[in-house]
Amino acid sequence: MSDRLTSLHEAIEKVLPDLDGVLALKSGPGGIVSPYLFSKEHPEELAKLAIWPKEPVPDTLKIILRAHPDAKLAIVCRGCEERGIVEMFKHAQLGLDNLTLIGLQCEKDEAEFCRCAKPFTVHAKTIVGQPIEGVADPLTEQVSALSQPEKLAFWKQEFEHCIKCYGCRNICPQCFCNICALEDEKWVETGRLPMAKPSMYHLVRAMHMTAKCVACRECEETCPADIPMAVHFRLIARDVKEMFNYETGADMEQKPPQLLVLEEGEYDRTGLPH
Amino acid sequence: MIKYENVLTTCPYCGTGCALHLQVLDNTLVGVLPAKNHIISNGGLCIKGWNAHAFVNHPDRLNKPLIRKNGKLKEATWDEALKLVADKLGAIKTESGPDSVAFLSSAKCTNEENYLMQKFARAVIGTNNVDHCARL
Amino acid sequence: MMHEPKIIGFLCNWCSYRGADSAGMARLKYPPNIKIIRVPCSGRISPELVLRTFREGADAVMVLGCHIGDCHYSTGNHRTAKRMPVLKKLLEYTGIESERLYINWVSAAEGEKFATVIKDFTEKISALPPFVETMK
Amino acid sequence: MNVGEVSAWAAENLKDQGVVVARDYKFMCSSLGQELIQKDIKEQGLTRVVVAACSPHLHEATFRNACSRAGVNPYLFEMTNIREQDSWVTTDKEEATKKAKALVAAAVGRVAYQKPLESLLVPIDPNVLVVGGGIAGIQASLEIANSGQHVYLVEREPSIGGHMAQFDKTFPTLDCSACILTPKMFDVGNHKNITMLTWSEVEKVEGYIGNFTVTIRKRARDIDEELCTGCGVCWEKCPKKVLDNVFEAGMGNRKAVYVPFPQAVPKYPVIDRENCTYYLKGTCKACEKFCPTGAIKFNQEDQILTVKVGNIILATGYDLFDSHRITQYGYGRLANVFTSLEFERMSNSAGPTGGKIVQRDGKTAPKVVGIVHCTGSRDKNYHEYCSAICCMQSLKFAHLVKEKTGAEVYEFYIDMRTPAKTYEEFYHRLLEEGTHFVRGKVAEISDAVRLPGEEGKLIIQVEDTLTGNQLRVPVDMAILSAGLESRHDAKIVARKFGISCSADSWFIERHPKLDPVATMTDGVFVAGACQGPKDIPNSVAQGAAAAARVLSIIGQGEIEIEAATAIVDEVTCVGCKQCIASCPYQAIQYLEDKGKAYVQEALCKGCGTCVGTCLPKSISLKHFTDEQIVAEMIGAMKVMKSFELMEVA
Repeated sequence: MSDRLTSLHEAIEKVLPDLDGVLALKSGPGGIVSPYLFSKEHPEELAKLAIWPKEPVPDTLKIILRAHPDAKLAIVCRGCEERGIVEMFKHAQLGLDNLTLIGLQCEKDEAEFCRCAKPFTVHAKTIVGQPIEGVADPLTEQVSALSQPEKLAFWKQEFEHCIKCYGCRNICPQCFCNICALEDEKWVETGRLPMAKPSMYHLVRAMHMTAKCVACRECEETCPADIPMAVHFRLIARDVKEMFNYETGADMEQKPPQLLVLEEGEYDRTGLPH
Repeated sequence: MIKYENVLTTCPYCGTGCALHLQVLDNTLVGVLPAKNHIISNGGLCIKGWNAHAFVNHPDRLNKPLIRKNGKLKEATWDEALKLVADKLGAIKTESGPDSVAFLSSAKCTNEENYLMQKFARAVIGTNNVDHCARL
Repeated sequence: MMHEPKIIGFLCNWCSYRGADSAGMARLKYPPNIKIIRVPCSGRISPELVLRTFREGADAVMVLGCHIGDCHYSTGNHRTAKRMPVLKKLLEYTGIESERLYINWVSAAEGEKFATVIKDFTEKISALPPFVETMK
Repeated sequence: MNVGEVSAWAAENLKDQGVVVARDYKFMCSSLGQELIQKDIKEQGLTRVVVAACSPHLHEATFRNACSRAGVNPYLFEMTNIREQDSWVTTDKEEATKKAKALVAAAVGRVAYQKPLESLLVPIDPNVLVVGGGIAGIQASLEIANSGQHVYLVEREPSIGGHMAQFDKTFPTLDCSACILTPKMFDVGNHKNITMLTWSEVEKVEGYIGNFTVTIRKRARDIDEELCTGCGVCWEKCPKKVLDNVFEAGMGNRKAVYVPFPQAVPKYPVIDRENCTYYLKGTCKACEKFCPTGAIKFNQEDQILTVKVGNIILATGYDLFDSHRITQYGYGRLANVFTSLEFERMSNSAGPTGGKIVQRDGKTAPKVVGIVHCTGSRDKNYHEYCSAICCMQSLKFAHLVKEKTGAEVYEFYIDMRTPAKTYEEFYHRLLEEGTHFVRGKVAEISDAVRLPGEEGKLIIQVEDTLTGNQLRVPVDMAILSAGLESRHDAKIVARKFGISCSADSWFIERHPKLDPVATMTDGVFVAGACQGPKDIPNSVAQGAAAAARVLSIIGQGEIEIEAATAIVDEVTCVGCKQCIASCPYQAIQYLEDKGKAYVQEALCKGCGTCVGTCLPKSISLKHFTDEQIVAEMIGAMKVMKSFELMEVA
């Protein structure tokens, strides 16, 4: 058992008796990992505690909390998952009063797998593992360095592979709407494959990820066509940071910028005409 | 006690054999999660797999056979239904010969079910008209 | 390659639409390519509407509102100023010419500005290939 | 454009869109045209009407009413603009015709999705809030109070009166400012229908036309208003002298307990806690000791009042341009450079010099005086606009200087603007009085001597643009005719009341010509200089005009509010609260029990910003739904695409 897994085990054991459950990952048949709510009634199940591959636990948390809004839970979350929880909190999708965050710090190979700039938690009081620096995102750099026609060619090719499984939407911790614009004929040609040309599916989704994407890359991971859609989200997140000084998951009080009035100096950074 | 778990299973829709987790909250099926480190589907699913849970408890799902009588569908027992199918198939075979019947099976079925289907076609009805959805 | 571009303009009711009226009252001429859709406030325009307009085959979309500080709804256009630049960036990142989405502020008194803006913009878009062609 | 062709085309090509009849009629807005529409509605059983004509800003209401009279809900009418936005702006006739077809198709596409709407009627609370007790606010308050309605007049300073109370004479009649103002102030103070709240500020405004709830902070005066008789013993006995930067424009002193000027209304003083010895050192209380009625109450607390009103008039006035900003004019550096307000106080017989016009030393009368127009106005570096009052004010100064000191007076002006009744005559009077007029913008005022005769003088450097000569005019005193600018906190106030400011932070009126005192926010009106620079007569006129507008609303008893408001689909709303943050009017509430958003219809102004924000599109704006806008866009696109195909073929 790795050090991190041992520490996590201990951290969960410590809080488990006082809670209705701890949401973490469990190794199942064939070593296949999935989210699981460990309970004080069955502490022995912690023997099957797992940490990799990561799973969209904020989404699972939301499912549990919708049925049990007053449950006292803890969740084992990585940096991206913590950001996901914070953004869901900011969108009134869950409360944090009864929630304990156990921050699991990613290791370098994990961060590199996710091309993650922030593989660490910032809000969790209990920390497991050593926080490390973010890593570069070579793919995003590579795509953003392409010329305009090259970019278009790149994305046309990627989008051509899309089978509209809606997996990217389904797995996203920030896609919690009851109905979805992507299923509305007004915005996306629904029920038709191959994708229309042009199709706005991925662009509508990218716009909906503005100031919302927490860079967990679950969408890319679940995509059967391996479309690197997080590249879009990350480039936009960079702009939102530059223009409006907003980062998802950072400040619990800060509201998404596109909802609010312009602050001093913001207009000048939008590139709009004077 | 709140109970949340994921039950690993295989997608019922086609022959690919994607693995998926059925999300079970308090013994109720609430959703589907792909299985990340599964050798076949590698964390991906298609739109059918993603919605594989949706029909299970759907109010429109048929639980019992229906037989149309006087233009209206009415609930029937399995014995009644099977007898009706057997009678009709027998009648068609007698009237128009075994090759007037075709058998269409599915990649969604198990190997055993598919074996039984072709055996029934060949041995009982007497035709080689057997096909399945994966060729569509 | 020059062509007749198809342009849809979303104009706020209080400033830009009246600005377009002012251009008319002053009999200022501009190309007929733009078809104006009146909305209460530029803040009403969601990115989805712009994207749908492109999907429908528009070569360019204009969003015109009141000058910042002059919004009829006080700060509706602040949201435009924060939403639309992001959409422009997204177009750019996708390799779509971001100039196909044009945002500017035209007051009710600025008929001349309106006519100039439309003239220059139509000319600029004429020089681009038809949007739908580029997406094939 | 060939309108007949458009009409025939629509009848033929838009049949499948539901077009039953298409007509070409030249004067559709005339009563005959309207009757034509009504006849078609009745005879053909029409349920929707589209008119392609001029701008909807001109005649949408006309046609909506026509439809309504024929039994079709006004919101089932759509107007498309083929005149201002097509035939008048398109050179090629054929192109204009094509564009009209696209616009008609768009309107027809849209109208099919339009839904009937009913306007909401809300009762009007007859009470009125007037903010600002200057001459505009005073006039408005009196007009309303005299009609029998109740007014809450809120004033930030200890007394009402505003800038007008500071002036000496008023142009062009040279009436004593105080003499004509103080009776009105007295009337306000004693009016049974006016609740005067001085030393008070509006903290919060909630609600909408007819039903505003206003929170007002009444700052502690440290005076018991019930007991105080205004006898003045307290400020006589107060040992602490304070430089009066507000009323006396820094030219004179007041005490730590004070009324700003003798005729102040109300008569009660305030204790200036920042300067009062008791508050600074803990001892003194001279005022308390000598007060014959025991009205001094130290450590009083601010009161928070909540009042309900149906309409609001903002008359918050202006700030004077800060002349320090133009460093080359030397104000603050060169002793004998005065601002216009300083001059007003000096010239006022109740002012710090007892009405004597003297140099900064307090005794020397000037022999030559230069008056500099457009200080901070008509200048791209400061304010591009004309402050409207400076020319007349400067002429008045010249007259007063001449009258009181016999000094030579130079007026340095860019253009002489005297556009009101008897103003030009006043200018002529000044010309005859021998005032020197130099047309040119002053470049610099300095004390650097270059030529003989300049010693001890201020030298005004200017190009006389009529002769083209550079002049150096030595003067003893320079008066900067400072421009007016919007209040430093105008933007904050505007946001508080839900109205807009121009780039220069003047409040924006609903229409610059036809609706100069209303704002885009129903129930909020503006009067006086807060809307833009103006003189006393115009401020009074606006005060009265705003009062008339308010009274006409009160007279209606109830008022129709916008029907095209936003609405939440509770089934699909996920309660993410994004729309709530994006609403400029705080019109959206969060229903805690349901976890859903809810639009308070009466507060919603129908901008649709929330719709642009809502990701699942659970919120929609009536009359501007996504279906309607998309159908309109598709209508136009289809026609454009079909013409393109024809050209290719």
